[in-house]
Amino acid sequence: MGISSKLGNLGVVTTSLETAVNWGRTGALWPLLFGLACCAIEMMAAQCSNYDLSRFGMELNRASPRQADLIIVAGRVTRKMAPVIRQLYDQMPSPKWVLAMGDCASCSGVFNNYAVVQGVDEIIPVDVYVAGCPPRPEQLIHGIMTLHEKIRGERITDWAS
Amino acid sequence: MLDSYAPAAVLLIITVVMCLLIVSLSTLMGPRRPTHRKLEPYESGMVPIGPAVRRLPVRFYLVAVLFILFDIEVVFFLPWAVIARQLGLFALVEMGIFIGILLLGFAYAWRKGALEWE
Amino acid sequence: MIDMIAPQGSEPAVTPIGEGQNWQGSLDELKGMISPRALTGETMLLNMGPHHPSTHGVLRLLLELDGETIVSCVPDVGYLHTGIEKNMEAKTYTKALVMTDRMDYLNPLGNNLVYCLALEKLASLDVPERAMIGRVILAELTRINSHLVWLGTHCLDIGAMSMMLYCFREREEILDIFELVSGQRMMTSYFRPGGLWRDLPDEFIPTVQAFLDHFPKRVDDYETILNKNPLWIDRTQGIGVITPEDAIALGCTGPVLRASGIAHDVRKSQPYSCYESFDFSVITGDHGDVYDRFLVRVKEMRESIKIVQQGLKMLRKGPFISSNRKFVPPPRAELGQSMEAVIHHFKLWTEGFRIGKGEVYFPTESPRGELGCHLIADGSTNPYRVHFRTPSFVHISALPKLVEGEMLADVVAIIGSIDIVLGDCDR
Amino acid sequence: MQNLRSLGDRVQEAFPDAVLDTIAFRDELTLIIDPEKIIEVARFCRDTEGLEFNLLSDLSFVDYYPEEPRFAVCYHLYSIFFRHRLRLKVMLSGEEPQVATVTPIYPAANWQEREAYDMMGIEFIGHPFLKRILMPKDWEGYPLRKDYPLGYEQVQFTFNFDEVMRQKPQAKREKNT
Repeated sequence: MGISSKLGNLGVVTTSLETAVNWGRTGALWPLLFGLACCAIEMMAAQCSNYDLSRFGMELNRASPRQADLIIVAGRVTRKMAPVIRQLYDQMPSPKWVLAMGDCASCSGVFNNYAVVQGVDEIIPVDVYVAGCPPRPEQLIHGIMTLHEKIRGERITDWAS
Repeated sequence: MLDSYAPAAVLLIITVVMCLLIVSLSTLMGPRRPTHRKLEPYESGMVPIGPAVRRLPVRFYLVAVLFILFDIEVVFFLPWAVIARQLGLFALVEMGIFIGILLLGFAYAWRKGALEWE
Repeated sequence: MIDMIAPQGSEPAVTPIGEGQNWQGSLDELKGMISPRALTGETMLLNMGPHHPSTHGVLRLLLELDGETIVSCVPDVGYLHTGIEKNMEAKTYTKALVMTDRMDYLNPLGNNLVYCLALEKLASLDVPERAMIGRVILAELTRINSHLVWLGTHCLDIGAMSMMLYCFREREEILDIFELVSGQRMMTSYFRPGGLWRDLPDEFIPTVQAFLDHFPKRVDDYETILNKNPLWIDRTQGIGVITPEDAIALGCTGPVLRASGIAHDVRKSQPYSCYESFDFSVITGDHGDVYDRFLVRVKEMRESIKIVQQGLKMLRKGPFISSNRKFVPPPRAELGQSMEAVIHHFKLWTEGFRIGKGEVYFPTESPRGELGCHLIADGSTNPYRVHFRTPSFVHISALPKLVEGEMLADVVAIIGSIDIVLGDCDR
Repeated sequence: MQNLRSLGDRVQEAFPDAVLDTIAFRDELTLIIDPEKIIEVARFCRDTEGLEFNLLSDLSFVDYYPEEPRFAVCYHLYSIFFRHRLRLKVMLSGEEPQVATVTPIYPAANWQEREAYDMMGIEFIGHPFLKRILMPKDWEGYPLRKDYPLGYEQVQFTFNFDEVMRQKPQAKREKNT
């Protein structure tokens, strides 16, 4: 199954196909509407008129995981919320990325106690960590830019095995 | 006479081919990784309660039927509206009668309380 | 490591309600809360769950639906419980202040204020005039900030998309003022026990004055868009009605209580931080429905503008923090001259200050309702117990009474109208 | 402060044996109430003419770990009309902390009592739905008790990566399931 097993590595054909597909994917990354805590308010501010995430084709926050490509974990992940996040991540279609926004999602920041999962990477694989508590909207946009670079660098074997 | 329809035909063919191409390529080429959790119905992140197929109250059916009725009415407007000017007064009166009858139906449904939810 | 908690394809480690095939059996624990018709499958049980666009955070409502009308509703909170109170017991008084910012993240300065006021009352610490007025100005700006986010998201939930963009545009100006004053947009931690962290900069008064000049016109725009808008009126009038007696019995406070006609405002009834020297009126509604709560909050924004305007006039030059060296570290310049300053500096920054045995409950008026801090000290450097009375927790407990009998689409309007923040509710 | 003290005396006269102690501190009045009599005192405070404490503004709970009457439940009552505040405090034993629920008198206490049960394991007799509210359903232990560890986790560096990984709650849960 998958392109590379069928066509094998055709050199320039697959690489140009890769760049085309990767370019298409960074064009309109639809984030899952998933705000947990304070970083969600900064994410909303980033999407509103002053910082305008729509410039990167991201203005449509999809509420259902079936139509989302990117899950921005904006806020602290608690023990009770962990299975829900795992369920949401599993229900997203395959080309999916995770952006851990803020210290609480990256390493549970200020809260080092019984109730908070120490970093969302204990539950789901994270692609980009954005520091800050809460990170300024520009920091979030910078995080999304690094995610775009990461997507452009993906090889065909990564996703079409 | 037929050649005036040629552009429409070309457009039709292109769209059909494009759609088939997209759908077939993704089903054939795309990797399949079904997991139990991915196939579960999505219920705001929780494990769904109860069977997905449930008995729905009849009021939904009533609302649906009323919608289809008046939607079809609008479909009849379209061809008439395109050439209404050439057809002149006669077509206008005829369409007026058509709308009147349907308005009667609408008033009846309203009076009977079909539009109220309870 | 990634698949530690729930490897791909297996069940979540913590089984939520409704797990397993015989879903009727797993609902026996909800015996008293849902009607027996749910078990026979006659009414439908639906999770308006933790991940939902209109629950203003991670609130989960287990709704029992008969068609479109709601038979019963069981709210399930705790999805954002970060154990702030337990964490504060492990930190010194000054360090614990940082935790209060993250509790109600739409009203960070309000949380700082209630913690600092409780602490100052417990340690009977004096606060200079300039600090008190500065606190009132910034607390009222936070109230406007929180009401703007409420208005934006409430209208977005009901369908008025452009309101969100207008409100967040104004909010950016307030966040610039917070950044000018404390260096951080939201989590400012600007109020310290004894006064303010740093003096208000000179550009503070002109910037706030500039904001106050054009903001009232913006509130007029909101009112012209929404007040007589037939769509808005149909979606909000007569929905989610709560009578004054029920509101008091269920513990509602703030705009929810005032919209039902009871003029209870902690700033007026038990004034703190020199609120008594400001004159503003308490807005009340009369029906107690979603529309009245909307009107009360929008008019409250105008009252806050008046308060900030008076505050700017009353602001005088003077000390911005108390000079009681037992609790407040001395300014940097003084360290060069006096030995005691170095001792105080060293003691306060290494060990922190101690407060004798005592117990205090201090209520304040947050944008959502009465925010109280029950602080207990036992003579050590850490607070022995901090309990926050948060309005969102009480308003969500009152939600079933508001929601039963309404249509499913109105639940969205009602949740928006009681203005809940889940960080405030779960602490 | 004076009329607050007079309120305290009125409650004292009405229930001489129920009010064990009164504490006036920083213009606040605390009445220590006998756990069995809390319902009558609360009903008295809410319904009598001059008191009318109609708003239960807060129900907070404290764990004085080493001392014997270990747990304390504080009812902060507020009268909207008279604008004064009172705290009724109930001291409970450490082994089985039980007190009658005041939900029939103040429905606002419903959730706050559930939080007290969830966080400190204080039983409220007669509560309609006494279940965990903030913690997950199957959580063992009561987090806000003084003898419950904070759950602090060391910072993971390369040298202590594995043993910190072993102490993570998920790892423990995976082991015994």
